[in-house]
Amino acid sequence: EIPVGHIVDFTGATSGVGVSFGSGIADAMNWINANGGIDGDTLAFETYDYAYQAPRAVSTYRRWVAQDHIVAVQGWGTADTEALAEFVARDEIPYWSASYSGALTDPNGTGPRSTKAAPYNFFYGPSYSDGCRALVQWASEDWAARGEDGAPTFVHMGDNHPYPNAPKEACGEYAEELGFEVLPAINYTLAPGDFTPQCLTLKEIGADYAFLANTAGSGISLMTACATVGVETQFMTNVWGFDENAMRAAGEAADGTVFVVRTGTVWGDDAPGMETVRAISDASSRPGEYRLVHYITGICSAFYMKEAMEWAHENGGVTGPNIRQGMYAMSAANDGAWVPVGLEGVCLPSGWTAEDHRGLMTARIYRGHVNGSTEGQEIAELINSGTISLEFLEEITLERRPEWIGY
Amino acid sequence: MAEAAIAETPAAEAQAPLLAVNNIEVVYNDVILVLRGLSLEVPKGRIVALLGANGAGKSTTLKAISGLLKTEDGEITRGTVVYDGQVLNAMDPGAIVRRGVFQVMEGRRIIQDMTVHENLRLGAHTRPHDSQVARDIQMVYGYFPRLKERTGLAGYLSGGEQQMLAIGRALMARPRLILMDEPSMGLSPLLVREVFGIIRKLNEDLGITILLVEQNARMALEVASYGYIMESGKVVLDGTADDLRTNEDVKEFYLGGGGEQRKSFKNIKSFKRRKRWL
Amino acid sequence: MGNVADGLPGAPSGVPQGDVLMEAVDVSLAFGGVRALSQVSFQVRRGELFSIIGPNGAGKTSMVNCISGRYSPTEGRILFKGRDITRLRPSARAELGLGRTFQNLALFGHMTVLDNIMVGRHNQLRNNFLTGPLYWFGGARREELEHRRQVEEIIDFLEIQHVRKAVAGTLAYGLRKRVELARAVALKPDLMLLDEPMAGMNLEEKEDMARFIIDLNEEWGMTVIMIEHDMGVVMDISHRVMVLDFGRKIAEGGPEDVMAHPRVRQAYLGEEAA
Amino acid sequence: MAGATMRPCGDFRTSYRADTTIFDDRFSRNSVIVGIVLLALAPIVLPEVFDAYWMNMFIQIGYLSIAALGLNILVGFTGQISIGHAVFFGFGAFASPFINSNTGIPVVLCVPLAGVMTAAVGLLFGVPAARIKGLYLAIATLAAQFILEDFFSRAEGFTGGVHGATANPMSFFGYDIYTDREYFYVVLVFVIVMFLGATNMMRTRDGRAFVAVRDHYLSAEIMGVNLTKYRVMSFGVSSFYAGVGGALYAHYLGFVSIEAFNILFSIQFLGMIIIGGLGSVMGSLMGTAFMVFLPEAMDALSRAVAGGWLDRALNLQSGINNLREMAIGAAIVLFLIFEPDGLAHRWRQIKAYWKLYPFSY
Amino acid sequence: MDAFLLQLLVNGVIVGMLYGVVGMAFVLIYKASQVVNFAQGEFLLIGAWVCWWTLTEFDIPFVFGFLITLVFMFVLGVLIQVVVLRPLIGEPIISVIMVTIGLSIFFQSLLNWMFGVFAQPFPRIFETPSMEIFGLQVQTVYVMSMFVSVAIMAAFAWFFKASKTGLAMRATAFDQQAAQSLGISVRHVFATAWAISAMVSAVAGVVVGVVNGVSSALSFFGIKVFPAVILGGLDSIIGAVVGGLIIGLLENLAAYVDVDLQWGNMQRIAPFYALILILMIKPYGLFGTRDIERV
Ligand SMILES: Nc1ncnc2c1ncn2[C@@H]1O[C@H](COP(=O)(O)OP(=O)(O)OP(=O)(O)O)[C@@H](O)[C@H]1O
Ligand SMILES: Nc1ncnc2c1ncn2[C@@H]1O[C@H](COP(=O)(O)OP(=O)(O)OP(=O)(O)O)[C@@H](O)[C@H]1O
Ligand SMILES: [Mg+2]
Ligand SMILES: [Mg+2]
Repeated sequence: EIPVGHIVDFTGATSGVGVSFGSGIADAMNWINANGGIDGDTLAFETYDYAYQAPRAVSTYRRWVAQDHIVAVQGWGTADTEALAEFVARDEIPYWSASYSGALTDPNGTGPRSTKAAPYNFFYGPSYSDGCRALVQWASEDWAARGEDGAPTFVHMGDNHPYPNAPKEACGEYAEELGFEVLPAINYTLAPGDFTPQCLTLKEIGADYAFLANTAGSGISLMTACATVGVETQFMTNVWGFDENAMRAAGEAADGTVFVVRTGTVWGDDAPGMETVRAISDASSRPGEYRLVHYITGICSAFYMKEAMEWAHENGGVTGPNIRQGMYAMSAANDGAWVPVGLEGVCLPSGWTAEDHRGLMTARIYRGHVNGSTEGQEIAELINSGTISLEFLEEITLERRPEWIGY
Repeated sequence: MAEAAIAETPAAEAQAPLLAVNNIEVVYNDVILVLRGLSLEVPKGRIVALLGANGAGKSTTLKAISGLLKTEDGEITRGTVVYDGQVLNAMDPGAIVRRGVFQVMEGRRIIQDMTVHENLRLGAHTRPHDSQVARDIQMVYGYFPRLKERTGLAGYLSGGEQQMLAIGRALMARPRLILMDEPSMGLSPLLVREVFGIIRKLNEDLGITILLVEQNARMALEVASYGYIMESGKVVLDGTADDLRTNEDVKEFYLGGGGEQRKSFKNIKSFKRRKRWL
Repeated sequence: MGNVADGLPGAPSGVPQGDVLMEAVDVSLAFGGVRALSQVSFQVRRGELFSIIGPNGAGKTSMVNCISGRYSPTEGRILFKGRDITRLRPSARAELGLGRTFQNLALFGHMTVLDNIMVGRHNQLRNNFLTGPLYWFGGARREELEHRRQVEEIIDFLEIQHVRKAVAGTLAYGLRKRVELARAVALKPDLMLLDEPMAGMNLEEKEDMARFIIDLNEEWGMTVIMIEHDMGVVMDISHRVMVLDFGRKIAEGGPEDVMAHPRVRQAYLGEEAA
Repeated sequence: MAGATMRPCGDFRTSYRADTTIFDDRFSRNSVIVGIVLLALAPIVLPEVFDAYWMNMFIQIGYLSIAALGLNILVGFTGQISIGHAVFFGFGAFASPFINSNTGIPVVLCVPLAGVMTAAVGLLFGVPAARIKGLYLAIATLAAQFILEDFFSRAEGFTGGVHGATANPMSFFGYDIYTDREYFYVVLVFVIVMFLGATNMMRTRDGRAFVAVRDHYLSAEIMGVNLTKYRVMSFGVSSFYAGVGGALYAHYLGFVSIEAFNILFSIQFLGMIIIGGLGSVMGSLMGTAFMVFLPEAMDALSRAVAGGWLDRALNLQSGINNLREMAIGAAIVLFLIFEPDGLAHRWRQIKAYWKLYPFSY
Repeated sequence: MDAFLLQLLVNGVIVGMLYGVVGMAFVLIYKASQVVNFAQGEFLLIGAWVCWWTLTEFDIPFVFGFLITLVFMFVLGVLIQVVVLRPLIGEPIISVIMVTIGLSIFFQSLLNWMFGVFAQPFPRIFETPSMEIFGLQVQTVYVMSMFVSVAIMAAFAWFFKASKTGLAMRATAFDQQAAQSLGISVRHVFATAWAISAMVSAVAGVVVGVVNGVSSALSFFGIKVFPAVILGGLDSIIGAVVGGLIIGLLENLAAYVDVDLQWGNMQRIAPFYALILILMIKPYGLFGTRDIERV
């Protein structure tokens, strides 16, 4: 048995996306156990719902370390991941999170804009900063394609909290570099509310592109309000800011929103690896369900851990330091980036080194389409009927600039 | 001693008393025993006085009857309270008020942030029809003309006015039995007399039965026909008002001046006298 | 204070002739339209036992409130020990030597009797939130014990030893009144204001209370202003009496003289005097 | 002098000194001392049982209870409800690492210093208490919650803004305290000192003044208690405790993020003291323990049923987690229905019962 | 005045009215029991979910679904009284306040469990989802809610001034024991207060749900009304409405300032600065009755 910790938010403030991501990981680990485990050893994991309360995550982590002697953790939010960063470094326990804060990408803390060293933190996907940079890059191409004159305007929107703020400066700088006029940020709360003032503001300042940095819940409110007010800004959201469910909830107001997808596929796409993904979903307690983009991402996160563990198993045993070494070794063995076996075409090739934890510099840009009323229907029906659809626009791979590490 | 009293009660003998408290024990907070086997009776149409030192348990007795004990974590652990043939022990205060028993609580307890008029209307809360209420309010103003002039919040009334309001509020419920807890407290001599006059008048005009708890024994025994004296949770002496008035102990401890002349407060010495009934 | 003659019942005793301790000068107080006090002036001399009587709502409590600082008069001044205290905070007046009890009980209901009385010593105590927590080291304990001794004297004097550890809120009315008096005495005030100290008491308790008040006045040397409705007590123990009616002073003088005053008889006592 | 009230066993003390001790009798004092000693020995004697997980629980209870005690001084003793305690806790949590990293003052000293800094902020936000009372004041403290939260997100130099602040571990003469067991002792010492301090304060002048203000502020004023001063001061004292608790939290977690100190956390603090017992020093500790253990217990319970028939019957993957949260809410409600005066009250009743045993009245 | 500001102000009035409605529900409970209800936000949420469920499940016209919701909320209010509040009669207010916190946790997770954590779109209930007022496109439900608010406000004003139950509520709030001595059933009073409050909150919940979709996040509204009710005075119905309007306007004005001055985040915290300022000048809010302090 290999003891693993699994921290999720199923009931807390971020459960809207947390359920999907957490289930993906849990289902994947169950599937791994049912299909040979880690070279015969099963993953003994406990899924702990910490309801987005960091101290609870910390105390559970300590319980795991003390009682269960875990060797790895699949985690979740920004505050708890950062709170645990130092612990996992000390305890030498690799920690995959769903917090893609740029600050976690510098294992040695040596980057010019780095704030700390995070040697045991990993995540699958582009960092928040890189995701936003990719969107900005797309926007500048879009602007050029539109053929309009002058500099496009860009505005960052989000709550004044660590998570939405994480990419704010980094992304703003890149936008300026690409010739955007960056307008002062607009604040809207993580909890949904009446965002008419923000929409009126958007209209007033005439922003061309707006990056929504909150989670989907407040994004839905914002889009609805802006649709009523008649805002024409192109919305772009980060990975947690938009998904099929948000399209369903916001209805036509969400039409046209552009967002980042971390995986090669979305549900319903075909790729060699989708077979495994479907098998994982079918083996779960809710087979046949439409799975959001986050679910698939969760599977990728679990599988990178799996293969790193397998490497460790063959190279001295499944211990924290060995698993971490596994992440590097697997990357190195595959020209710097690899895709877990069975997930070809699903997970984008990612690689980590002891100097750089930016596993993925690629973001796939999608646009959501909603044409018609979404009420009273399940996502699967809506997709089938074509009421909502995801349009792949472009895959953007950013250059791996050294000064961007940890920022 | 209380049993003996029943035989002596004049008039209405044959008839069961309107209120009978039988040997009750009351405990606060599950631990503090306050009434230790108290019995008393109030015949219909009479005024009965309940006298006793501070902390003897007079207010507790009234609350036990009106059901308000429960609101203070108190409980009747033994004995019964029987009113008009019904046992009141387990009833809630609202039901008891509806049956015609109304307590005028110690300290007046008017609703200070309401007007006099609103307070009076509140008194009629348990009555089904509003049509009578306006008339009754006028009746109360008849008894207490000065209340009519007060238009502001009741909280700004003077003590005496508040007491009048409390009694007036009781009248609004059209009770058959009023439990009055120290109505004369804090009133000027003129008003004390006025209030006792009203108590007597209520009893005579409206036939309301009254159980009167008082410290002003002199006045209380003047209006009452029968009296009980209690001490540490028990009745220690009872009898007709006239009997009590002439009892030496009562004179000494409650009425002042065992002998012919009232003695001055100035000359009291600090020695403790012993009551004969203890 | 040996100049108080042990007079006959009801006879005017020798009025102490000390200096003026407290003086109210043309005090008026209005609440919106209600004039609670109109131009009331009087003086209280050191060592006096001064009573205020009057019908309900006459403004007696309001007067005491003006003196103790609960209300500030709309007009007029209050002088205490020759100093104008009209605008002073109540707590500052307490420090100057003013203590009082309340008409409606105002004890600290959840504290023990002992703690209630210790609060009365607030101004005499010196330890604070910095030294208090250090209890054993900063001298706080010594101070507490010293004052505890003094408080015990008061407890003995008012005969409330048996309830000293009881929670004040659960005591019977009469005892609470006594505890309240003890608390005010603990301030060691020069001027003690008593608002109906005997309301709700039976004769026996009134006698006790009267004795306490006399002792306070004679033995502890406190000047007392007392509001009381029991004419017997007022007549017997006060040196001078002031009568208020509708916020105006209608009479002032020795108890006998005041009782004989026709307006007092009419407004306050009714036809037949008590 | 054996009183007739509630003390049938008599009162045999012969000096005032013996009568002013913290504990009613030698037995309760000794049992508390023994309890503390046992607690201190537990991780040494039984390291398998009292492992890092338990140490973590105790540490949490420790730093939270110090802050809860502060809130109890404000709410329970002075009678001013605050719905913004978490931000003061948070302020302390930022202040201590801030002082430490900017001045190099050792962490142990930074903790009380952070308390002092927080007290200053508390005094500032206590100023409205000079005029505002009761629930109005309570909701004015809600303003403190939001204003300070906003301040946290702006004051990047102080809080590290988005990135949060890292806190150095506590160290003594160059020896870093990393393990939970070591930190447990640090917290234990702080808890003992802070709780003794509060107990002492409550039985001396200013403590009595606080309670007097709560019970009857009008007469407190007449007794010479300066209302304004004490109302505002209790905010200061309360914040001091919050700040110390927060500082201990910071150096334990090693990282402080501005997200943590939200209104939910503030409400949890209120829950702790209400469940423990308002106006009771020990109640603050009991209530905190309850609130820390409750989710853990519910969690253990849900782990026990997870995968079992109950879980399957409800057939919802996340159902069990929601059930756990529901159980927490229900536990609070039920607790208050059956024990509205708090744990400390129940404790006193049990003691009183045994004192009176075998006579129940 | 520029159009931007004007539109913001119009929006302020509209949203402010909604705050006012929830505020009134809040004040009602306070007036009856001096309890600050932390579960008010959950009432909103329950109302929104129940209405959403009846509409999507049975496909009935909005009016019926809405009525069913109101009935359900009434029953819920009574139930809360019977199960939770009755045993607490006579206990310290703060215990009851804490109980409402427990209730809020309980309901929040119950609803999460029953309805999931994803936001659900509300069925379209108006033919024209928005209309133009002073150049601002406004959701039709908002306009509807304005009329409802005014009606509720008038009803409340009458209720407390003239009705027997209203009077009994005020008495209960002032002195529970005295109220009981008058024969007022405290249980009855509480049940009424909670039932009405739950119903009124549900109205707001449905409105917000229609605009934003239903999700657990709606309950945050419960905290947002705090400044509104305090500003108006905790025990004043009119105050709740005025307070709501002020907060609504203030938020939108702050948004204007945010754009111009870039102080950032003023929209969220400006109400709280205003709150403290106003309380320092008027410690009982704009319309709250001050405590009677006689000794
Ligand atoms: N709620 C309570 N909890 C505990 N003890 C109480 C409570 N109410 C009264 N007591 C106790 O019960 C005893 C009797 O009180 P009660 O109020 O009935 O006396 P009383 O005869 O009315 O006195 P008074 O003349 O002072 O009003 C007192 O010793 C008092 O301390
Ligand atoms: N805070 C206040 N606000 C408004 N009116 C007040 C206030 N305090 C007192 N009053 C009014 O002032 C008048 C005098 O009241 P006060 O309490 O001084 O009378 P009192 O002489 O003490 O009467 P009692 O003998 O009944 O205690 C009364 O009419 C009362 O209603
Ligand atoms: Mg009594
Ligand atoms: Mg008076």
